[in-house]
Amino acid sequence: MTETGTLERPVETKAKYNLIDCDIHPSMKTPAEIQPYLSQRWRDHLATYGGHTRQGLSETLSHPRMVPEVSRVDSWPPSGGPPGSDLPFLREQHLDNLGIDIGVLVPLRFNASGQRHPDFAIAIATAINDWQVGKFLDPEPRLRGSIIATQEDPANAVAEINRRASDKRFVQVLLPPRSIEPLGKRRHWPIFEAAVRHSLPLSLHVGGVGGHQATGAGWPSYYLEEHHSQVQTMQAVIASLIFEGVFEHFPELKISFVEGGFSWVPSFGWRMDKAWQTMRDEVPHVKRPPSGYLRQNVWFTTQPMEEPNPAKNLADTLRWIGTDRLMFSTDYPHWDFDDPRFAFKVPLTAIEKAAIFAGNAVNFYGLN
Amino acid sequence: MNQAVLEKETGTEAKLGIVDCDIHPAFSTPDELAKFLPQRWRNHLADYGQRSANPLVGTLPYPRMTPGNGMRRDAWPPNGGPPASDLSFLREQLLDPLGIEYGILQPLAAGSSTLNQDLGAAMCTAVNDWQLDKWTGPEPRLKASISVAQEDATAAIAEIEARIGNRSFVQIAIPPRTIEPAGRRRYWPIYEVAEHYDMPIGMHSAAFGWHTNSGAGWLNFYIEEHYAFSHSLQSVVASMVFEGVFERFPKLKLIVVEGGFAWAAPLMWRLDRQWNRMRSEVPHVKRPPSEYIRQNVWFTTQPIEEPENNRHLLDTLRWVGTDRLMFSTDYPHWDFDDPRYAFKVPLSPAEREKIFRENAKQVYRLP
Amino acid sequence: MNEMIRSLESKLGLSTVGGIDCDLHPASPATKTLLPYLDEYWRETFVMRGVDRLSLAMTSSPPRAPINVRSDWKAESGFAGDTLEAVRAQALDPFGTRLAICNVLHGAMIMHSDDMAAALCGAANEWLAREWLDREPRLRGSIIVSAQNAELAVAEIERRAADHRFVQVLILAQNDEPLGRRRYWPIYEAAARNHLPLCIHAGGSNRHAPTATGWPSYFVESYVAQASIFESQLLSLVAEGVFQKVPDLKVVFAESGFTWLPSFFWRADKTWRGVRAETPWLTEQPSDIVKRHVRFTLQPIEAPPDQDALARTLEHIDCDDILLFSTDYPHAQFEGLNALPVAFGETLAKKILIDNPLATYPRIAADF
Amino acid sequence: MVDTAVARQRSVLSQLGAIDCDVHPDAPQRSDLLPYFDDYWKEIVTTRDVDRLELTNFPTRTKPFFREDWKAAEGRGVEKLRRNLLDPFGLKYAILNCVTGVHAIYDPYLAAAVCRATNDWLKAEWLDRDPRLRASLVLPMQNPEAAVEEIERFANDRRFVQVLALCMGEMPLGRRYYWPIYEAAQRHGFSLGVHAGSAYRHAPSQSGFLSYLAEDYVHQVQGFAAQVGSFVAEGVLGKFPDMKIVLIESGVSWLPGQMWRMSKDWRGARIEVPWVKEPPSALVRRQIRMTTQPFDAPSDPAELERIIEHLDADDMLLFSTDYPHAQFEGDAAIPDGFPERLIDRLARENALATYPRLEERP
Repeated sequence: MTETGTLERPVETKAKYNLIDCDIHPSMKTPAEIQPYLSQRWRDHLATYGGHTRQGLSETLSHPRMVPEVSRVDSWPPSGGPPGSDLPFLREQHLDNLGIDIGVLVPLRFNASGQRHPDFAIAIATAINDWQVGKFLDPEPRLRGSIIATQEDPANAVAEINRRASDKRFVQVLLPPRSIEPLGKRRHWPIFEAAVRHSLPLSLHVGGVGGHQATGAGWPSYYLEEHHSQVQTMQAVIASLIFEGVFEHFPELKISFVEGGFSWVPSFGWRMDKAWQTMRDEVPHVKRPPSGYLRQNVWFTTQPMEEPNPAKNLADTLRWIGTDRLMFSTDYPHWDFDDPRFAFKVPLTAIEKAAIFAGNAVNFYGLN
Repeated sequence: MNQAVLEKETGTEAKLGIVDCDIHPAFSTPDELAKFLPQRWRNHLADYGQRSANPLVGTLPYPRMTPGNGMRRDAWPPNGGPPASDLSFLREQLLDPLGIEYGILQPLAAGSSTLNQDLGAAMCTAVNDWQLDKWTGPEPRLKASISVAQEDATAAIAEIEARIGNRSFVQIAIPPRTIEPAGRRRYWPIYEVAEHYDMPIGMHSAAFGWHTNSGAGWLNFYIEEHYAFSHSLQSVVASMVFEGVFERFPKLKLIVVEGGFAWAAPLMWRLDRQWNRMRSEVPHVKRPPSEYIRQNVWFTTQPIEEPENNRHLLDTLRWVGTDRLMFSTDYPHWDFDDPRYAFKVPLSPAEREKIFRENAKQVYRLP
Repeated sequence: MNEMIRSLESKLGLSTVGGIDCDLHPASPATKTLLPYLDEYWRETFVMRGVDRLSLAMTSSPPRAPINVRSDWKAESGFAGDTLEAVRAQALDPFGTRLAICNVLHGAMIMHSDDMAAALCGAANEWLAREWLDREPRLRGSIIVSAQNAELAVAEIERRAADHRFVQVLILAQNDEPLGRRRYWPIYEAAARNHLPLCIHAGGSNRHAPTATGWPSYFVESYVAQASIFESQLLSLVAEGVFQKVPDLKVVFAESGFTWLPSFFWRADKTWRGVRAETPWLTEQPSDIVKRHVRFTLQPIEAPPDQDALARTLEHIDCDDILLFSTDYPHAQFEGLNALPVAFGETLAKKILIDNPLATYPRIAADF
Repeated sequence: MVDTAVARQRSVLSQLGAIDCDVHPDAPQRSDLLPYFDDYWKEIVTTRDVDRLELTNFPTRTKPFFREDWKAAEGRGVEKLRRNLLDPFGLKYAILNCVTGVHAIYDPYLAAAVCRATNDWLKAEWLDRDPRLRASLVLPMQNPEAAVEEIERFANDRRFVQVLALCMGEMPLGRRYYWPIYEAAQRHGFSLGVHAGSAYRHAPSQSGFLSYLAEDYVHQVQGFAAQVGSFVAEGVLGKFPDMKIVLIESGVSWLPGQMWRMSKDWRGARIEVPWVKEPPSALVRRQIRMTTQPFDAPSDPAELERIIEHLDADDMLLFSTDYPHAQFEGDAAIPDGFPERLIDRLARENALATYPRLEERP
C-alpha cells in the first residue's frame, strides 16, 4: 500500500465546499410518479406485470428491514408521502439543517438492472434519469444526479451514458453490485470504457438482484446477516475488477463503493496481495499488487460508520486505508443515517476532516 | 408390458447409410490435448487445471453407473485407453457394423464451461484442432463440431470464423447450461454468425453449469440428474423462442442433442397456450412458439423414451413431426441407442429415411 | 353451467351439485389484514418494521398478470376473488360446485426467517378459517406451511388438524432443495398421520434460478418453466423413497399441467431400469409409484385445441384415477365455464369431478 | 535466513510442545479407502468409478498451493509428516483435517459411506501410527442423521477432537437443520471446525462464479464471514455454549471489522433476533476461534499487534501451519510481529481450552 496513484491529487481545502453528502436517497410520493416518464407501452406493462426480478417477492426485498421504508422515523414529510419524496422538506431537514453544499442522489426504486425483461429495464432506467432531472435537479442546484444504467445490457447502458454525459449535473454512473456475473467480466467493459471517455466515475451502492444467494454460504435467515452480506458483495466486486484486469486496462477509471462500510478494506487488501503473490502466474495481466489498485482507483463512502470498541481502533483503519480514499455520506433518509457532527468518534485533523467531508469528493466527481 | 416385443418392419433393413448425430470422442491419455495448446496454457493447466462450476476436480459429483463416467462396458478398446479413444476400434464397433455413413463428433468437457474465459477459448481451439488431427483427417465419415466459449461472444466468433472454411466442421457446439438462458441478447452475435454461414447450433446435454441442475434445487441422485438434462434443453428452447431469437434470425438452426424428444409435444402445447395468454409481455414474438420450433429446431433421438405401450410413441412422432428428428447413438455411453432396436414401433420407409439419414443430411448440409 | 357437468347431472342423477373443485384461489390477504391473527410480538415488530405495509406478493405469481386474473372475473380493485360474494357468484354457483378447496398463495411460504414464515402461515390459515370457511359451508381449506423448517411446519399441521375443514397441506413447487430430501420427511409424516394429502402448488421462492440455464427474461417463460420444476419434484419424491417411507402419503400437484406426464413416465422408467442400483429401495418403476400416490389438478390443460391429442395423451397416461377437477379460479385457464373439455368423456369426467377427489381427500369423503 | 525473533519463537514452540491445529493429510484415493467400505459400497464405488474426490477450490495439482521443500521430502503418509512437520517443529499434537470432495457429493448415503471410510482410514493409517496425531471427524453435512451416527460411533475415541464442515455448503451452518449435529458434538465435547472450501452448491460470490483460482481463494473469507453471521444470528452460540467453533484456514484480520459492523447492526436490528442477548462481538470472542495460517497480515510486522488488539481476545487464536500448504517459509509459522506475551497461549493453551477432548488419554 505504498504506491501513490496517478489519480491522487493533493487535497485542497475548498472554501467553496465544506460538506458533500455522497448518498441521498430520493423517492416518489407514490409509485405513479414514474408514469409521466414512461411511454404508454411500458405504463401498461408495469400495470400488468409489475417488476420481474431475480428474487421471490415481486414488490419487496426478501429480508424485511427494521423500520418502514428503511427510514428514520422523523424523516416522513409533514405533507405526506414517504421520506425523501418531498423536496422542500428534504431541503429543510437535510440540506439546510446540516449545511450540505452538494448532495448526490442515489435513486434505488424500480431497480433497472435487476429487471429481467431487457426492454423494460431500459425504459425504467431512462425514466428514472428523467425523473431525477424533473423532480430534483431542475429545482434544486445543490443536488446532483446519478446515471442509472442497465448493467446486464452493456450496449444500452453505454447508450444511456452517452445520452446523459453532456448534462454536467449527472456526476456518476450508478451500478448495482449484485449482478448476474462479477462486475469485472469483459462483457461489462464497454460500460467502463464509456465512463472513462466521459470522465464519469462509477458508483456502486449496496443492493441489486443478481439471482445469486446472498452469501457464498447460502441464504441467511435474518436481515442482521443480510445487511452484513453487503460487505461481502463489495469485496467480490473489488476482487473481480482487480483480478480481471479492469484497472490495468482502464487506469483512469474511478469507482466509489457506497454504503458498504470500509473497515474491511485493509485486511481484504492484504489477503488479495498475498493470494496474488502466490498465484500471479495465473493472472499475468494483473501487474501490480492488488492493494495498489485500491489506492489508485477506489474510493469508499463512510456510512454506515463502523463503531469499534474502543473507538480509537478506527484510527488504525483510517491510516491503513488512507483518509484520501474516504468520502462522507449520510444515507439520508435511511434508518442507519450518519450525522456529520457525530459520525466520527475518533479525532481527525483539520486536513483529514476537510478531505473526508468535501475535498475527496471534489476530486472524485471532478466538481472543480 | 406385454406389447414390449419389437414391433418393427423386418424386411426393410436396406443398405441405407445412417447419420449418427452424437458420438463422443475421447482422449487416449489425459494429456493428449496438451500438444494442441500453446505453452502458456499448458503451464497453466498443469498448475491450475480447468476450473468450472463443477465442485470436483476431474470427477462428476453424480457418479455414473459404470466406470469411465458411464461407459458401455464393451466399449473399452482392446488396445487400452478409454472408450471411443481408439479410431480403429470405433470403426470396428460402431461405424462399420451399424452402417454409419456419417458420424457427428460431440466432444464434451471442452472450454465452454471454463471459468477462466481465456483458457476456455484456448481449450476450444485445441479441441477443434484435435478433432481434425485425430478423427476427421484419418476418417472422413466423421464430422466435427466447432467448440466455442460462448460466454465470450467475441472469442467465440473469432473461432467460428477461423473454422468456417473447413467442411469437416458441420455445427457449432454450445452447452445448454450457460450463464444466462440461451436466448439472452449477449449470445446473439454468435447466432448472427451461425445464421450467416448456415451452421447449425448443436446443444448437447451438459453435466454442469452455473446454476442448480433443477429449478427445484440440487438433486440427490443420478437418476434425477439424468432426467433433469432434458429440462435444461427445454429451457433453451423456451428461452430462444421468447427472447425472439428465431424472429430475429429466422434461418438459424438449433439441434437439441441427447435430451430425448417426447417432451417436445407437451412443451409446444404449453408454450403456445401461455404465449396466447401473455403475448402482451412479449410482443416481439409474433407467431405461436410451436411454429418457430417446427421451423428452426431439431431433436436427436437418444435417449429415446420408451412407453409401456410401444405404439404410444407413434402419437409422439406425429406430434413432434418426423421431419424434426435425427437419429443418434450417444456412443460409447451406457444408455446408447442401437439403430436396429431403438424404435420399437413401425416406421414407414419414408419416415425411417428421414429420421436416420435425410433430416441430418439436410440440417448439417452433408454431401 | 358447464355443458359436460349439466349432461352428467341429468344422466347420473347428481341432482344437487356438480363436482369438487380442488384448486380455487381466494385473493391473498394484504399483510395488514393478517395483523389481528398474529401474536403480540409479531404485531409489534411488523408495525415497527413496516412489514404490515409491504406487499408480500410473489414474483412467481404477479397478482395482476393476465394468467392470474381472468378479465371477466376482474373486480374494480384490479384483482379477482377478493370477496366471498365474488367467489360465490363466479366460482361456486355457476359450476354447481359442491365443495371447493381454497389454496391461498401467500408470500408467507417463502420468507427467509423460519419463525416469521411460520407466524405468517399460521395467520393466513387462521384468516382463511375465520373469513372464509366460517362464512361459506361449500369451502374447504389448505393448511399453508413453509417447508424450510419442517419442525415448525409440523407444528402448524398439528395445530390445524383438529379443524376438519382443512383437507390438505400446501407447499410451493420451488423451495431451497428438492422436496424428496430427508429434511422434508417429517412434514409428510405429519400430513399422512392426519389424513391430509400434500398439495404442491406452482410457484416458489426463487432462491435460485428457476431453470438450470439461469434466469428467464419473461414471466411467461418462467411460467412455462414451472412444468420442469414439477417434473424434478416428482422424480425427487420418487427417487428419494418418500413413498416407501410414508406409504399413506398422497400428493396433489396443483396448477402443474399434466400433459407432460407420458414423456416423464417413458423416460423415468427407462432410466430407472438402467440405474436402479443407485436407489435400491425403488423396487417398482417410477410410473407405477406416481399412479398410486400422486394426483394432478385439471387446470391448466396444456394441449392443442384439437381434442384428439388430449384424448391420446390421456390414453398414454393410462390412469383414470390421476386427475382432480379444478377451475384454478380466478386464473385465466379457460373461457366461460368450459373447465372440463369434452375429450374426457362422461365416465372419466365423473371420476375427475367427484370420485377421484373423494378417493384423494379422506376428510372430504367423510363429509359425504 | 533465520532471524533471532523467529529462532526464539521456534525454540519456544518446541519447548512448549505446540499444538498445530491445521494439518492436512494426503487426500485418500479410492484404493486407500476400499478396505474400509462394506461390500455394497465397495461394489458401488468400483462400478460407478467413485475415485478422486477433490474440491475445485483446492486442486492438488496447483503447485503454488504447496511448499516445494515439503513436497520434495522422501516418504509418504505418517513417515513424511514426521520428517517435515512433527519432529522439526517439536509438536505435541497435530490435528489432521482431511478436506476432500466428499462435501460436494449429492447422494446423502454415498456421502455418509465415504465419510465413514475416511474416518476409519484416518484412524488406522494415521492416528494409530503416531501418538502425536489427532483428527477431525469428516461428516456428511448433507445427511444430519448419518452425521450424528458418525459422531456417536467415534465418541469414545478421544483422538478425534472436532467435527469438520466446509465454509460454503448447501446452507449457512447456523440453520436449525444442522442443530442435531451440534447437539451431539457438544454432548461429546467435540468442537466444530469450519474449513475453507465450497461445495459449489451456488456461486461463491453474490455476483456469480469467479474467473480465477486466486480470486476464488480470496473469496473464502466471505464464506467464513457469512458463517459467523449465521452462527450469531441463528442463535447457535447461545444454544450450544460449550461447543467452540474453529475457523480453519480462514484468515484472521477480517474479523475485527465484521465484529464492529455486526455489533452496530445488532443494536438496530436486535428485535429481529430476540434470542441474541449480547453484542455479537462478545459472543464471537467467547466462542469462535481461528487458526493463524493464513493470517492475511499487513506487510509491516509492527502493524500485526494492532490487529491483535482489535480482536481483543487473547484466547481466540490457535497455532497452525496449514501443512503442507505454502503459507510461510522455513519455520516462520508464527506471523511476524506476533506479540511475544501471547505466544504461549497461541501455541498451546488456547488449543487446550478449545478442544476439551485433547488432553484426555486416547
